[in-house]
Amino acid sequence: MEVRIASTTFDPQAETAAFAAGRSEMGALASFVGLCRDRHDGQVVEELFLDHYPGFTQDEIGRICNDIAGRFGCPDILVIHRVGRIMPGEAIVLVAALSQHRNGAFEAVRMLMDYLKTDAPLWKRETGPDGVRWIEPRAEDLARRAGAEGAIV
Amino acid sequence: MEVRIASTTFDPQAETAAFAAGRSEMGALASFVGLCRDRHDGQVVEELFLDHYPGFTQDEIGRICNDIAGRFGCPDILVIHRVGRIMPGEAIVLVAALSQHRNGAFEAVRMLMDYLKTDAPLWKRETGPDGVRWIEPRAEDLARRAGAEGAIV
Amino acid sequence: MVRLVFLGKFGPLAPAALACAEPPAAVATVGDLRDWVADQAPALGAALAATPFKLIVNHAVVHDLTAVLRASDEIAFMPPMSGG
Amino acid sequence: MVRLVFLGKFGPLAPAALACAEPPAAVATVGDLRDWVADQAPALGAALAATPFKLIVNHAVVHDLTAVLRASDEIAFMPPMSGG
Repeated sequence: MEVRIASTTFDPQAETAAFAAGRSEMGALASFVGLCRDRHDGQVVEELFLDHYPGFTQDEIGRICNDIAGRFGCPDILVIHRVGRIMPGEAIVLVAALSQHRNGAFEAVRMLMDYLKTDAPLWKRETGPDGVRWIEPRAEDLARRAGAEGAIV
Repeated sequence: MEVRIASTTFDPQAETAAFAAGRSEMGALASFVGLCRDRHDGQVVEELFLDHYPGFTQDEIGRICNDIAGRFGCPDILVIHRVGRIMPGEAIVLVAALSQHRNGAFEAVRMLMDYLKTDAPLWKRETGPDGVRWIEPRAEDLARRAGAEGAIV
Repeated sequence: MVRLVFLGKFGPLAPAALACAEPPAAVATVGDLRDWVADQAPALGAALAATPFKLIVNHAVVHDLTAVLRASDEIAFMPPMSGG
Repeated sequence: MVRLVFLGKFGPLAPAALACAEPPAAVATVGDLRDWVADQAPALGAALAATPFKLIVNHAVVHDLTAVLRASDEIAFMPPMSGG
């Protein structure tokens, strides 16, 4: 179980490969990478900035990770989340989970991403041609949280 | 959209990296790797063998891929499926999908894996200390198919 | 002559000679072919009797066993699948 | 003295001097602190009034605004979150 807050770029596929290496008792590896897009709602994105609360952010994500790992039978979960300045094309977040069968790994990754989008102590700011704006959770994301069975709120 | 039948080992993370490279209009990359375990239902697995129907197998997976890509708004999906002899620890299957938002990529990967487990023209044989046995879909996999909304059967 | 493909667990049970088969003229339909194949190799016949399987003619699933065979058709016998 | 942390959009609105603040003795509770902070910087006060936010005291969420402040507490002001 590892939660890492990264202030510089990382290689999600290399991290995933290292995470899964040598785990031949595991049959399923699910992963998700959130990438910085160059457009958002039709507007050009020049860069993102992600604010976090040092110490607290990592501890909170770790606490949720442990909870989800137990619920879905995923002994290993990796979360890497960028903070600071992020450019289009760069990875913002990686979530990877190993489990014996695919269902546990899928569910763990999906629920962690839902959590990270709406409830993790992170704050996203976009810079575009019209200046900066702080992003709040999309209505779709909040609806997913409200509708999720056993969701963490 | 690419479906590849691979008769030798492949590196799922390197393939995923190449698949996602330079797609900065996409915000979400979901992927799943099915790995050959060294145990199955408590029995040692010495090797797997996957049979396929040359031509037909690839065409069928491609047809389902296109269908799922359209339904979930995933313009790009990559499927690599091993056939032939596979050793524990090796990747059997990689499914990766890019989309603008995470929901489409998650759903596409998940539905493709459900399809591959139960309805793709592939046949899995395990070799262990007690000899060989052909694997048929798990009851859990068939139940997932039966319960899936809009599942492809 | 028809080409026959035996997939998954059917493969090891099918004699190699069945890959390119010359069934007698009385074998006119897909259903006839299935019965004729079962007679050629008892172990294969037993597996076909014990297993739900699909018949694929020229890469298309055939449900109608009265479909007429044509020379150079390719017919595949597919047991339950298990990929991923 | 208390340590104050302003996260997300609150950060740029908070004067640097608020990071280590010495509120007057009358500021006894978390609720008092919130009101006092709003008075120190009008733009921050307006944002706090317009935004649902959480108060975190020593890394634990506090819902009870009558909770008593102690010297060297760390209080964070967290607007709605958006990660991933």
